[in-house]
Amino acid sequence: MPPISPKNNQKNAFPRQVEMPFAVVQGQKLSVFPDDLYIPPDALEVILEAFEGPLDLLLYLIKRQNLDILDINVSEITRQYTDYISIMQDLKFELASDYLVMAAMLTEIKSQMLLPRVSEVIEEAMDPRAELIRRLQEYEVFKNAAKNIDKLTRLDRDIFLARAELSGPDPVILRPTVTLQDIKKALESVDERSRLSQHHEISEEIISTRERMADILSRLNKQTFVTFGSLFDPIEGKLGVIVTFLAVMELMKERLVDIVQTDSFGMIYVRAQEL
Amino acid sequence: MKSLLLRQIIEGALLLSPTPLTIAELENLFSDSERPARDQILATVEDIQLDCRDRGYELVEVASGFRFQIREKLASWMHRLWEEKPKRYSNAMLETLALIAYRQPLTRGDIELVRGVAVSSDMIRTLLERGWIKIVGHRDVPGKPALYATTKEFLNYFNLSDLGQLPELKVGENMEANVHQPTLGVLESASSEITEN
Amino acid sequence: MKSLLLRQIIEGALLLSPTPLTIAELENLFSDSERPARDQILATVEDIQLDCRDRGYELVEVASGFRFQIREKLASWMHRLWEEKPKRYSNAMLETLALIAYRQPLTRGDIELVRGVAVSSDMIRTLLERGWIKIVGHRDVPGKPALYATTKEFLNYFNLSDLGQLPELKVGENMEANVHQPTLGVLESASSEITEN
Repeated sequence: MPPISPKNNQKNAFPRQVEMPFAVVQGQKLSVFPDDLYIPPDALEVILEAFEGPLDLLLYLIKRQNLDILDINVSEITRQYTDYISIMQDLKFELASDYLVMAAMLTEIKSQMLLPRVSEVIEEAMDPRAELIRRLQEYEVFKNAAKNIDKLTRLDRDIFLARAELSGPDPVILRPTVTLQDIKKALESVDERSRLSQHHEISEEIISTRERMADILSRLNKQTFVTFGSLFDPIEGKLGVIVTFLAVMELMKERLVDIVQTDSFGMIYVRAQEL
Repeated sequence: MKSLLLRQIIEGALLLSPTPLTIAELENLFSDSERPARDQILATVEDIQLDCRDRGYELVEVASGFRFQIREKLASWMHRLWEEKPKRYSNAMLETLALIAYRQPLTRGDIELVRGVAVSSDMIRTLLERGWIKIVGHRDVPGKPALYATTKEFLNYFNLSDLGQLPELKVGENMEANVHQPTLGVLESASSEITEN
Repeated sequence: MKSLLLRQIIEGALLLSPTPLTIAELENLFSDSERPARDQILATVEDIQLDCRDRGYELVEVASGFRFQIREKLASWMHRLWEEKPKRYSNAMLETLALIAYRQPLTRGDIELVRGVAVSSDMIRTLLERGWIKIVGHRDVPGKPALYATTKEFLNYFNLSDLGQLPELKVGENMEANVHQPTLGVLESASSEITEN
């Protein structure tokens, strides 16, 4: 189901079409990767849980090699990233679709980098890595901002409210009224919430593909076909498009939709499968 | 410990605590190595009392310890604070009250664990002030956290004769039927869990 | 009104109120005939602030007004009163909060775009219930997604009086030297997008 097959990528990794050092460590240019990728399998779940998402994992991979975000070697990072992903999948670890989306994006960039270049001079704007670099930088800015917010002086951790009560007879105070129903509803909402948060973050996010599957199904019926393209909403950007795509593939696999294409390169139509 | 810092710590604790503090409880603010003598704490409390002479608040000793309170003569102005707006309680407050009502007795930590967000001292204070909850003991774990439970006044306000009359909880579709059983379990085991104050 | 009484009333009200009080709210403590000039109230507040210099508490101004709070340097002793460790917030929640704080108003989709992962509705709900964020409108695109912004309670909680006091956005240490123009562009437009609550 994932759009890429990491194992194969790994075999023809290092096409070496451009000889470019990916790291400078203590003044020495490195173009061969240190072979320290092995991570004990049981540590993986823990590691993955420690990441806030694919961008976070990528940042970690880049930082661990002391690489500069601006100068990442996409084939190498893609290889490492897909290694992680494939080990996860081998372990039948349910991966959030976001991680697969990123793998797809990396593979796309990598293939663009492999295309022959018209001009020797690679223009900054034409660099297929530009968007990824921009996103990594932007994410890092907010990852840092989150750390700074955590360090801010905070009520009930660093400072506390100073309060005193009124002495003397109880004044006539208009206090909020509360009904038993309010209390019952409050507890039900707590229970609901704690039930939801029992799934850990990653399996929870699988829902985004599943949610999308449900959305698509609700838009389809058995009588009429809709065009494949109409299922996509460009406003959602690349991520949304890929999630929709994954959702359609999943629906197909689960035999919930029919997909029809009458001639090659012709329109693709989708409808709900007859039960 | 310098007497200024000692004084600040005692002042802070008395203004933070939702309930009055005894001298023993004030002693417990300090680690063994820094703990001042009881006399010194008493003298500091007296010092603070003197210093408040002209303030809008005073430090008084009530049955269960010392507490800061606002002077009685200011009551008519203080009442204006509430006059217009009986503010609504926040969802956070209602959830805290609901958890104490259905799962009592439990600690602030228990509530945070279930709610997933912090419970402020202020929320506890408001519920204590309103007379709806009380401290029924302390759990016998490090730190001896206070165990909260609802009061008779809580039952009166809601016109209940006992907790069994609380509305039954709707069990969510996927929610296992474990909502009620453990709750009752907690209530029954409650007495064994409580260590007397 | 005598200035001593005026001061006591303001001190009392600030210690009694569970929420910070604005100057306007302090004015409302007084009947029309006795109400002091705004300047006089402000001067009194400053007076009280000065008087607390050596105390365990201080009078500070946060987003929704003035409040008494216990000094930060006393936190470790205050935690002994509260027994349990303060709640930690997950990185996911802090990142979401950071994005809303610096880029507000923005949609859940905007947050997901930067974080690269789905933002659970549960997290948004927790932030809404905590009172840290609110819906300020809906973006005029299909689906009309809600636009989120931070609240005054968020600022109060983090001891800030306005969004301008948030720490500056910084790129990582490794990248400081070679920040790209486009990134800077993004950052600059971000700050101009922040509107006061």
